[in-house]
Amino acid sequence: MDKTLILRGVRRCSTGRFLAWLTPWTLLLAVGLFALGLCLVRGLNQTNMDNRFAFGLWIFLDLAIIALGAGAFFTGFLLYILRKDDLRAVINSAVVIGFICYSGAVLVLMVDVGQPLRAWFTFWHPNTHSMLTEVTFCITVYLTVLAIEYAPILLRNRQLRKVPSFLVFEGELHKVMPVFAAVGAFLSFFHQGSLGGLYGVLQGRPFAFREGFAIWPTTFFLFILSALATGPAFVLVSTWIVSKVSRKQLVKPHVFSLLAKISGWLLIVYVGLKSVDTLVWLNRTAPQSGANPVQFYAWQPFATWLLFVEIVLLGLLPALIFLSAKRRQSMKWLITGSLLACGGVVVNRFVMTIQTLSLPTLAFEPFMLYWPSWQEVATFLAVVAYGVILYSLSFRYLTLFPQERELQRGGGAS
Amino acid sequence: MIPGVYEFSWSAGHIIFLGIFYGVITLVLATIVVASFRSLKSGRAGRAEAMLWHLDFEDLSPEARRCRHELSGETRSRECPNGFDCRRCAVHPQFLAARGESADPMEEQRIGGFLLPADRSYHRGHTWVRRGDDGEVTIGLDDLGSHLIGKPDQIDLPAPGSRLAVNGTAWELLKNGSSIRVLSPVDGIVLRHGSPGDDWMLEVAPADDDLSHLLSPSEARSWMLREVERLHLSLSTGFAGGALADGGVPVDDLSTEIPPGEFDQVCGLMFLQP
Amino acid sequence: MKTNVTRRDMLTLGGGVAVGSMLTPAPWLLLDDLAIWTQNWKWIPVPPKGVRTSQKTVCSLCPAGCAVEAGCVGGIPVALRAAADGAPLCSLGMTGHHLAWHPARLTAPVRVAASGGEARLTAVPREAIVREVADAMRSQGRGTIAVLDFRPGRGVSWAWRNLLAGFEGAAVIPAPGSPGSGLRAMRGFAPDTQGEWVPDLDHATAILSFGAPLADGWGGARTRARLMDGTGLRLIQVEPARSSTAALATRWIPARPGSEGAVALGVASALASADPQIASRCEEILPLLERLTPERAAEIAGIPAESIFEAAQMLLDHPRSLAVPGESFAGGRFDPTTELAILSLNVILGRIGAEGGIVTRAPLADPVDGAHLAPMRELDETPDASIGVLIVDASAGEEPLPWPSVARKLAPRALAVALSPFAAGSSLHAGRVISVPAYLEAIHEVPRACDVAMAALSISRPLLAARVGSADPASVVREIAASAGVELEGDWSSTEELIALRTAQIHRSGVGRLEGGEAGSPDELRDAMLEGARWTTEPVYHQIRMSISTEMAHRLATIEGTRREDLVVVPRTSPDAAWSAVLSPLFTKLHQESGLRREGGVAVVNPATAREKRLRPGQKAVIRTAQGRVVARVEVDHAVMPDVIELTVGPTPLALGQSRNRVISNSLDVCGSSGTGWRCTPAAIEEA
Amino acid sequence: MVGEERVARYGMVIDLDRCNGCGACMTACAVENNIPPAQPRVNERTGLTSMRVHRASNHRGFPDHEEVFIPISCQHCGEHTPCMSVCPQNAVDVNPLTGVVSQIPARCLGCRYCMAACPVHARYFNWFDPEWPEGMERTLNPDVSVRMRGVVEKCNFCHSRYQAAKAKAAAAGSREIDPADYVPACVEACPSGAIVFGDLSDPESDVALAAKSSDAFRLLESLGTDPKVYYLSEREWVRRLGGADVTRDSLEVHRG
Repeated sequence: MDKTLILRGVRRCSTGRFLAWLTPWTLLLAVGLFALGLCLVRGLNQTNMDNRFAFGLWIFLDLAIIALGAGAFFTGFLLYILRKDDLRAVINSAVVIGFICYSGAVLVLMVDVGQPLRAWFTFWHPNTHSMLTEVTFCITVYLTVLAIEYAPILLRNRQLRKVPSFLVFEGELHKVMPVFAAVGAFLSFFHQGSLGGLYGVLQGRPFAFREGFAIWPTTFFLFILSALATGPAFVLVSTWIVSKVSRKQLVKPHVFSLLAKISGWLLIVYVGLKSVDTLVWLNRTAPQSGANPVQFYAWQPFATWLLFVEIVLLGLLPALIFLSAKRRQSMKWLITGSLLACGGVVVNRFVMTIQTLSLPTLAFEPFMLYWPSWQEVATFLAVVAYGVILYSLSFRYLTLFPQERELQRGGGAS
Repeated sequence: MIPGVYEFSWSAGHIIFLGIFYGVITLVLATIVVASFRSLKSGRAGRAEAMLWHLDFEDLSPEARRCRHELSGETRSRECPNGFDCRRCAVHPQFLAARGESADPMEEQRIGGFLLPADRSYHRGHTWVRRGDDGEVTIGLDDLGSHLIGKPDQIDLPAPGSRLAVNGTAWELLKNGSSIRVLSPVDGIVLRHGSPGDDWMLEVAPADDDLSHLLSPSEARSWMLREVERLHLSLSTGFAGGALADGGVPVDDLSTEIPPGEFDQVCGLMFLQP
Repeated sequence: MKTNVTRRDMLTLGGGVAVGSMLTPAPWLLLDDLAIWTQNWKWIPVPPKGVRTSQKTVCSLCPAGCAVEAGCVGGIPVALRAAADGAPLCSLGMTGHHLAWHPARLTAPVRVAASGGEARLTAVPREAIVREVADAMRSQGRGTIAVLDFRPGRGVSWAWRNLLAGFEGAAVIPAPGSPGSGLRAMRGFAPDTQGEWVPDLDHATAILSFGAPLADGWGGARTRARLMDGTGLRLIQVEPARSSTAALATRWIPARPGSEGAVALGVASALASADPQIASRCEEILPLLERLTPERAAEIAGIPAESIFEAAQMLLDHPRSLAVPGESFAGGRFDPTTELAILSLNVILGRIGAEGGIVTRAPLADPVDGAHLAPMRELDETPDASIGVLIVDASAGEEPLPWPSVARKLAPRALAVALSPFAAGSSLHAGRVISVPAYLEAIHEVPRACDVAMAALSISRPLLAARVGSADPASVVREIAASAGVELEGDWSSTEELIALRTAQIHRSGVGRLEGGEAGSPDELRDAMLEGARWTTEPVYHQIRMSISTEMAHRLATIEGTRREDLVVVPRTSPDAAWSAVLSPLFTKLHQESGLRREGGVAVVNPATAREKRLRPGQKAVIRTAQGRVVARVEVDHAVMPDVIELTVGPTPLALGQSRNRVISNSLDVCGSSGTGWRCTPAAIEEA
Repeated sequence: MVGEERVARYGMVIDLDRCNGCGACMTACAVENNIPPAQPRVNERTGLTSMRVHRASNHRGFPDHEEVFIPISCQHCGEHTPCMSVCPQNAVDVNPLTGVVSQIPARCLGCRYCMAACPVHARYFNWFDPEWPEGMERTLNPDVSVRMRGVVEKCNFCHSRYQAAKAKAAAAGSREIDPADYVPACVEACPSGAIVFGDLSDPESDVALAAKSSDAFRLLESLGTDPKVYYLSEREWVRRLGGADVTRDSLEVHRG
């Protein structure tokens, strides 16, 4: 019945099956929204965060999904600024994913603060020395940019394009899109960094504190790099998942290997710098602040293995996979590599947020762990569900993969 | 944020940082404003139709976008950059020049079972244009088009006096639940609707006499061959192959034969609507 | 000139105004003020407004009776501070003004029905309860009559004794184990002495203290101060745990709980062998002391013998030295034999009546001279199942008490009535509670506890109007008397009048002096005391020769048989919880919101013990004693002696102001057995 | 206008050898600053204790086991104060005249970044609505407003008392406040007089002298945040507790 909404020439499952697919996610969303409501109405005592674990699951996952969402701006950057036209095949999908990641993150942040009503104070009494101010500023603006980038994709829908005013607006937006891509890239570079700075500047936390260049600690630059490196990997992996779920070929294979190649080079640079930074920190920064770096890894369950996993297993390994032209030809390797790379950035964000807080600073304080409450988990799952639903709708009714129909005709011909 | 309010005061940091931030915001807003302003303007200028075609043309598959001179074998593969409006094309005149005088066949021909009368020129959206005696032209669906649609469930023609633009909407059809826009082959003003007896749909007073963007009957031949092939390929079922390949007279309502699941797509393909 | 105003003009004006106002601070100030608005939601409590006044009174929450200066707003105290030149108030004193609003506060007499370990309260008219008590007293059918007095020495205490005077076997029982409840065992040496036997700590230069919490105020503020600045006072602390007193002591002897008697005799034997003169004072027990050598004692106590010799040496070296048994918070006093053993050290050293030794303290004047009074009797001297009518007077505060030790004394079908401001502590055990005013709601007397040589009396003046539904304890005594047809002596009808009579008596007697005040007439004396002045006496010294009787020797001999229990449970609580059944809700800061103090019902054991008994921190464990069983959360701490369970007693959530459930039972109930106190009880523990 | 008034550096010296962990400072702090009592679900990790007494030990077995009580409030860091620089909306304020670090609750949005930044965990978040048993709100301190749910709070050296002292001085027509008039609640309440409070920049003051003692140390001094709260102890192992090189002794894992 919704056939007239679907672009001609693409195959989509029946409305019934589509609804069946949406139902569980909608339920999840409902439960999550309930939990979210609890946190807003009854307050953050609904979570398991505490004075020591001032940040918990939410901040960790926010940082993670924002890093993964970097695929959006980076692909845009490569396409519009560096003119890598092959990436046109994934840019729409990347933008939608970016939009989902950022809007989700912002949503969770709104619940995470104790007084959401006062969120706007940051724009009113900004403390320009705070990394969080940079983050707030950039993320809000970049979310607008993403929304604008999302608009044309939406307006190109088969029915919407029939509305003349939409049509012309879309056309005009399309013309100025490079401006937004540029702005978006600028903002994203900036706030990915600020998110890193968030922890790097914590002088009171020897485990997180890093020296820096100018006003920014090294984590500022490492976060940018790791985000850039994993962004394409995540685009790759998400595209692959979509094509598996929808049982369709969506982009030409060489796009995949291009993404992997980009990711690989950035990853190897990142791993290199990260290792240098870690060594400097272990041998200079931490001792200078009177800390004994060995103690950072003295506590189970977070021991040195975590460091190894973060840098070697989930950093170096995928880089090597991506950099070998032979492996890049095999989808299996591409996916393994991408998953490892994405895992790497997630673990990195975990270490910066959770491990930092779990380590004691005072000699007589205990090491602490924390487990999120069901409200925290549900709230986050709501965001996931929201993402899946929004993406499914976009995929069904909008053109996320321009090459899809072409490839399909090719399939039809053979 | 306002200096003096609750002893707030600016520092260099504020100026730089807030400068950048609010600069970016202004840029974003400005761009949106510009975009909407320009869209308003072009909306007033009624460029919507043109843009729609522009969009659609972009979304067409490459095979659908071949240049007419590739079809006629005058050049190796070339994709049309002008949205099938040869009047805007730089190279089209050269091809015509190179072609020299070749008289159009005077008798009608049958390609893949579809008639191509020689007294008219053809549009790639399966419409034709026939010059009348006193300047006005008549427009109608070509044989493939009308076979494909058969008897439409509904048809709405533009009121007399309304303006047509090349590649804009000529009229719209409804058939088997899928709506089809028939692209107009000419610029002009609608004079009259054809009565059921006629083979034409609209009588139009053309804006100018230049119909060079349309296919001459001789070009139409190779084009129609390609179209039949595309139609053929687009159908997963074997029947069309059988009926059409041998040039036998096709069933006059193909739509009844095409599997309903594919009809909409076939129409999109033939009438150049993604 | 045309003057008609077009719409356009209006719009221009509006726009102009809008733009113009942007150039004034007004809109920006308003924006900022939104912040303040969000800070003032209606459900956020607003501090009181009103006239500020400052009032003087005295803290009646514990016998220290600190002078208090109360800052009030609109007549309601909002801040309690020590009066000028007084020592700072303790946590209990600082938060005393919260108690009147404590969730456990009773505003009407109630009947308590225990169901499933929880108490159900139903309001009943006071007259009904009074009549019930009076009838029971008259009929005598159920058994003897007793009053359990948590704050002996008040005018009301006198009124109780006067009320019971006419009844056969009736007696007033001072609540056992309240800190500073006196050196009861001294009566064995001189049964017919007037007044109480007390340690003259202020003048002692060396103290051998058996678990006396000197650093927490036992023995008066002065002893504490001397300990703090660590000069001039030598202290050897015999205590199983490294308490704050032990930490300040010159030497801490970590003797196993229950072995204090042995340690005392060990010291005695060291003294006897060191000094023939001393030996001559203890012929009766010489054979015992020869068997119970310092080495033997040290072995029983699990300590090096040197520390026993050191203690003996200290007592010998200092002419003004003494040995004191001190009650522990929640743990109460030692069993009579141990107390005897400890006090006999002073006897054989000849420190009785000497400066810095054990002296007698003149009793406070009664409101009415020569009235007929029922005797005072110790709880463990009361025969089991004998009490038919029990009145629990917790009107001025109460200490933790294992209710079974009281219940044991009750006859079947006994009637128990409590006077208390709160539905907490022992009043929940009594079947009926008469609600009385809380601290600062009524006048209270604060007689000095028996751990200081100087008798003293202060008066706590009310700052708040008493809640409706709470009755003055003295008038309750009157009502009972009237209803029971008993003639009370003296002309009084309220606590206030009792106090007036008493201060008059004190003034007439002429002994003692007024700290921080002058008093020419009885009324001046009373008024001065209402303003926070304290009446106090000086100790009188006259050396008394005493010796250990044969009967005592027999009792002491039992100590030799002290055997080492393989696991004992020792109750612990905070100094604050030791004085009041309820605490200000703000005590959650100490007990719940920080790791500073443990809440009630926690079993703390040494890691070695935990390993041996296979207990993990945080898990629940069952503790079994002769008294019964209790489930407690296990914590592991090096500070606890091996083979000892430190069982924390209160505060319960109820005492902390969370009236989620009125749990009656209390971990203290598993402690103790007949006649020996509940300081240390053999126990078994296993994971629940 | 800083020039006109004398610039003070208020600080504390806490003698750990005198502290016996009675907790009077915590109670006094709660009473003075209208800090609400805990609700049933509150625990050690979600409590509100602007002044908090920690227990530490020498980790020896009985009877050599020794405990020390360490009262920790905001340390009022003087050098690049960690919490101030991170607050996104200037809700943390360092008074240039007193050096006191204070939280502006009305401006705090409760992002808790400052709590992550604080090395001694002296900042607390209002996880619950402030509630007192019925009627008890009439005993609140009229000089301090109650903080709402969802904002961060901390020790500000009893700012209301500072204001009162200033007012008193002003009434007497002087700019200088009499040290006797400005004493935080915890200092006033300590029964063993373990806490000395005063102006560190006045070399004659008791606090300045005590801070110079050889037994004096500060918590996490090596982080370079120049805390204005000093601690005293004659015991070497206690002084070592101030160091940032966390020893593996305190190795219990507390699960949330």
